[in-house]
Amino acid sequence: MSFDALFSPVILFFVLGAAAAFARSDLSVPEAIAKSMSLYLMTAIGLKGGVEVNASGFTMQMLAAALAGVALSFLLPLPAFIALRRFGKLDAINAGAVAAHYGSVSVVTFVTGVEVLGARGMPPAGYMVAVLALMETPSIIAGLWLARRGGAGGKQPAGDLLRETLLNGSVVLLVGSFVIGFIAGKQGFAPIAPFFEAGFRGVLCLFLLDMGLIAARRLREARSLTGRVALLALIFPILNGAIGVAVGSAIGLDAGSVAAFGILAGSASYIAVPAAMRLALPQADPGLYLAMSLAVTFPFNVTLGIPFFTWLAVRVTA
Amino acid sequence: MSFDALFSPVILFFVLGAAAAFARSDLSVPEAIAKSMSLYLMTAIGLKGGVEVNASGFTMQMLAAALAGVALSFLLPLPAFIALRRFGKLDAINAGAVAAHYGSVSVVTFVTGVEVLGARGMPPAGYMVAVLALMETPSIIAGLWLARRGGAGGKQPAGDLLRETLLNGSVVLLVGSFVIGFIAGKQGFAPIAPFFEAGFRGVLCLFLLDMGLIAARRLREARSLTGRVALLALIFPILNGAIGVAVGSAIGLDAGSVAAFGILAGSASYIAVPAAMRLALPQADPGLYLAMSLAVTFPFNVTLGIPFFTWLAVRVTA
Amino acid sequence: MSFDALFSPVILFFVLGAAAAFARSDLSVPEAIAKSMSLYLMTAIGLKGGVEVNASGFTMQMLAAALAGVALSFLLPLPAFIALRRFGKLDAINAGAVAAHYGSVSVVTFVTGVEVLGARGMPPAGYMVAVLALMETPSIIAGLWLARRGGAGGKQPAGDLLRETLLNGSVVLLVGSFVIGFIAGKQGFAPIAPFFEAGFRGVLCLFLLDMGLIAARRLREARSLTGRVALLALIFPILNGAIGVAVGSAIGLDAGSVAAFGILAGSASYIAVPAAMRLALPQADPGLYLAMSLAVTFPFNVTLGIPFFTWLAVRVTA
Amino acid sequence: MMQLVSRRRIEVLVDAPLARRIVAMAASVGVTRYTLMPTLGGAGEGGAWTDDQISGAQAKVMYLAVTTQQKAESLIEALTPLLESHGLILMISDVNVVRGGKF
Amino acid sequence: MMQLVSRRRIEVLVDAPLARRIVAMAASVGVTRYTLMPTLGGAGEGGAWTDDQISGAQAKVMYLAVTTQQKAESLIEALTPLLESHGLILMISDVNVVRGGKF
Amino acid sequence: MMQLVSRRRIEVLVDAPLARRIVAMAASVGVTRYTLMPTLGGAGEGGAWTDDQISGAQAKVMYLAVTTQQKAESLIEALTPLLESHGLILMISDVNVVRGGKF
Ligand SMILES: Nc1ncnc2c1ncn2[C@@H]1O[C@H](COP(=O)(O)O)[C@@H](O)[C@H]1O
Ligand SMILES: Nc1ncnc2c1ncn2[C@@H]1O[C@H](COP(=O)(O)O)[C@@H](O)[C@H]1O
Ligand SMILES: Nc1ncnc2c1ncn2[C@@H]1O[C@H](COP(=O)(O)O)[C@@H](O)[C@H]1O
Ligand code: NA
Ligand code: NA
Ligand code: NA
Repeated sequence: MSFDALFSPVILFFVLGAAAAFARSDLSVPEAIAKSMSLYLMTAIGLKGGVEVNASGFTMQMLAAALAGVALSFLLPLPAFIALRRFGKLDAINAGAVAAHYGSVSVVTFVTGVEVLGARGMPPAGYMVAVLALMETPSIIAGLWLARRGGAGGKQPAGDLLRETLLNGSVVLLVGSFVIGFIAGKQGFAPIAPFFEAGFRGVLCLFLLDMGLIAARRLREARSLTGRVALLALIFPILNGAIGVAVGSAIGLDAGSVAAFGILAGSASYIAVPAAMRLALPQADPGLYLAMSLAVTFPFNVTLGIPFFTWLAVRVTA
Repeated sequence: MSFDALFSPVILFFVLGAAAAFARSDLSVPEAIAKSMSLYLMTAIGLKGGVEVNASGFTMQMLAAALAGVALSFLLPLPAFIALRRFGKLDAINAGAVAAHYGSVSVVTFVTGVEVLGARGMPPAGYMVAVLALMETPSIIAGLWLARRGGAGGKQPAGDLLRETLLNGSVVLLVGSFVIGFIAGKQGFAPIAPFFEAGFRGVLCLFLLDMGLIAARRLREARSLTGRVALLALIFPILNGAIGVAVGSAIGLDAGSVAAFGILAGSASYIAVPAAMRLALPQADPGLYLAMSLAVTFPFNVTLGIPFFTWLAVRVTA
Repeated sequence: MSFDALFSPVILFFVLGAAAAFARSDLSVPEAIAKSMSLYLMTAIGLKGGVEVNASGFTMQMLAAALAGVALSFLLPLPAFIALRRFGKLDAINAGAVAAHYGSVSVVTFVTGVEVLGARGMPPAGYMVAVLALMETPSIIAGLWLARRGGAGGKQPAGDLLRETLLNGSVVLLVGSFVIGFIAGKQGFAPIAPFFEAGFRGVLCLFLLDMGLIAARRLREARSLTGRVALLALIFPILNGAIGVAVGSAIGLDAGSVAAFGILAGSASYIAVPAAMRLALPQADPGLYLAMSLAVTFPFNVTLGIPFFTWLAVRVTA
Repeated sequence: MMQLVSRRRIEVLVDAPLARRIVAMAASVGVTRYTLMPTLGGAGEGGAWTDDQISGAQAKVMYLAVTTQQKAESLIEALTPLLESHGLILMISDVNVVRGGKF
Repeated sequence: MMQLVSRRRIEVLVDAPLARRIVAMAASVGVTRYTLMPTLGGAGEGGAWTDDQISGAQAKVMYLAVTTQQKAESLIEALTPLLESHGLILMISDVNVVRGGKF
Repeated sequence: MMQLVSRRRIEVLVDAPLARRIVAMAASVGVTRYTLMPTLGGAGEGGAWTDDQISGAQAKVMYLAVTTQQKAESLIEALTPLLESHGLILMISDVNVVRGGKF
């Protein structure tokens, strides 16, 4: 397993942010900028994926990856829910809310993974961006279904919720940029490429600096994070990521895409799902699910998870 | 008439934004970033214009274009005012406020037009940026005069207002950057060129994404937008743009500059004029003039207007 | 003495901002962006310094420069304090607070100086960034000691204050980026270089535009700025800068680094020290120290100070 | 001097994603006029929060409406069941306004 | 405990470009101390608005001043003619302060 | 309708770097729940300020806490010595809340 990636500036900025927050520095990135960097990264990755799919054309493998991604997003919440109830001792509402996060994906974990894989000479296929977008929302439905079986009073009409979930800003931007990239193709993308390519890694550095600050501050202030759920927040990415790698190699993807599949399955959402849960399950504790997803799973994935899934993918596809 | 430009990423992002807002997605660009992108675009276009005029030197044609621009900005509000009063059934205050918007110009419409013209191999002359800056404010004076003839109580001393209008942030930045570009010349501009050139089109994409969101949301919430004034908001750009093309070709400009002249004349302000109207005619309804300018005329110009004025300019100068 | 630098776009944008604010234009840069540009500049300069030191290796001269910088930051507040008490007629608390600003440094003055020196073909050594970081905080301790001898009731425990000062966001970011640049080296920096290098000068332009606006507005509204302290705010940079040049040449630095040393010694803090003073000496008047540092010394240094220190450095090292 | 009339000022601190729902609920009991104000952070039973997060799921906004005593009562009644489940903070105070008809 | 004195708290919701004018008008009747607070959006007679616009022409800010009953009356009187034409929302309430001389 | 109970609303305008200290001081007298709100600018004895500065050293935030009369008195007493030295502005008013136990 190669941990060279840990010393790339991108990851070091994450470590710097976390260290600053633990030391109680007042360093902070304005919220408007953090949100904008997030919009920029999603647009850039969406465009890039679309341009690549335009170049490669549609294939059966693409379809297989898409279906597998949707299936994983739907199914991964179930074992997570059971573990959260039994081992984590959470009530059905909180267990359902948390489970939804682990079925879904983290855009920035994926982006960081793509950087690391690219640097190792095994970039994932362009259509993995579409898989990313497809995996964002199915788990929300699964998580809500699990929570409601457990008695959560859903006063919100289902249609409304579906709309709000599918039209979450991050999903719309990712899908929209993918489509624009696909329409524009390599030639149409060329004039805007300098902005979306040259700046990409630098923005990722500053964004991960902020994520480090946010993750560490959240960890410090997390009241509801018991030892048991913190442990689950470390186990989920490992198991889900391994499942993702297995599924990816089963459908015959290349090593880079298999690793990306593992990263997607192992990551936990911190944008689309929290927003949906706040709306659909307001009784669930945001302090809990954000602490698990942002303050434990995200740092684990960005530092150790990505090299682990990559190593696994290389072994499995060798 | 060529509508290829409609499929360039820049315009597609505008469409994406509008679609997201109509579908009630919660996608949004932080206000601070939107304003900063606007500052960036104005600085970049100002610098570029200044550098080009430094290279080309002053010409009589430049003077002719400047004078024609000022004259148009002064005169275009008059027919608009009459139409708004008679056909639009607005009172004098609102008619004057709206008319001022249509005499003035939209920086982003111009910038988008320059992109489209450049891609078609007919970039407008550098001094058109100066014409843009010159056309921003005269119409404010014309609009106020029209409104006050109709009885608007102007308690604001005229000197104050003139200062506030001429020193509107966007006017100052555009003129200032133009002058800096002119002083710096090609050589002085070189070190800062990467930032202002490489990023330009990408920023324009994200900015138009936001404009799409804003325009569509405003259209959805516009209460004061009657069918009649909405129709005028489509007719004004067509007629004013055609007048602009005619005047531009009458003073002997090249095809690109004639098209740019049409785009300027056909566009409506949404920064300098609304701010001035809020100060000078607080009784006028901002919901009305912003809906007309931002939610009807701007989308029309960015999608259909620019290709139309370009086609007209090519025919007229052929 | 060469004032060519005054006509570089970077400085012209500063002048534009100041002129706009004096003319009472409503031009403004959103605060979130201004803060982010400041973060960007600090990260970029930190990385660059670290990469250069990685390439050059550690030297005795580096150590000498570091020690000299710390010593200057500790000692420069003393004569400033005496002048502020005797000639400036300030009480001990305000004199101590102001003195701390002049012992410390201004990151943007340094960055602007590096640009000017680079354009003249005499770039300072990479380790000067480390000297910059080291000079930020010692003067705070000196200033507080001076103020408290004069009777300021320091209820704040000293440990707390030391932590808050050393962990000021700007210090952490500068040092952290320097370390990351050092770890990454030229090769690791390459992938993120486009973002941090290509955009640098352009961002500096927009940042200085904002600094011009802020400096001029602060000057206009400064109530506590008497003629006497305003004069001191012009004398301090000249004298401290000259001392810096003398010390730099005494320890045998190259001309560019000597000039940078002068710029550091002559500059006054407007980020780390004001924040520390607000915490440690809340009774001191922020209107006074920010007016002196931001509204008088900063504009002086950026326009006249940098060419003066450069001229001095060239003569002294010739 | 113009007539000052007495009204009720209702403030509700609500998570940003849920604000739309409070606005709709208030409208359903006739309180259609309101202003939203930003917040930076705070602490309560549920621990501390700040607005520096990417997800925005825990950012809060302050809903402010000035209305008549009667409509205020309807609004409070409508909101009460949500206080616990949605984690709302509700404050009511007295305020005077000119042009009472508008409120 | 220090003496609490009673003052009037005046809040005016005003379009951002017009805020300068309210500040000047308040100063002209002796109310020179104030604080401006940001807003995010809202709805009233004139429809809904949000602050996400480029032009800023329709963004609103909240002007807040604490002052004596007497100065408050002068300020209300001075503002009343503008309420309609400038679309202002004016709220007055009671507040206690320490160090009454400052207000 | 649920029972409205009477509480005190305390607002403190404080320089951003000092806000942490006010929060800690309030917690030390038992006022642990609060909300921070942003401000844009203002003017007082010490002249005018706006939040457009790089350093942030002069930006201000509004600390808001709703609490019982008794804790409010402790808080005011604790804050009074800082009013002058830290340049605080303190406002106290009456407010009604539901679920009084939470405040
Ligand atoms: N007594 C209070 N005064 C001011 N703000 C409060 C108070 N109680 C709660 N809040 C705010 O409401 C949020 C949610 O409260 P809670 O549901 O108690 O966690 C807190 O994080 C605070 O921002
Ligand atoms: N009763 C109210 N309560 C709170 N805010 C209000 C109220 N009425 C009006 N506003 C605010 O004032 C703005 C202008 O009001 P109007 O002039 O009625 O359109 C609205 O968009 C709201 O933001
Ligand atoms: N009477 C007041 N009403 C509203 N805000 C005030 C008042 N007095 C002071 N302030 C605010 O508190 C800040 C500091 O006040 P001062 O210590 O008087 O300079 C001012 O800049 C205002 O933002
Ligand atoms: Na997952
Ligand atoms: Na026009
Ligand atoms: Na110094």
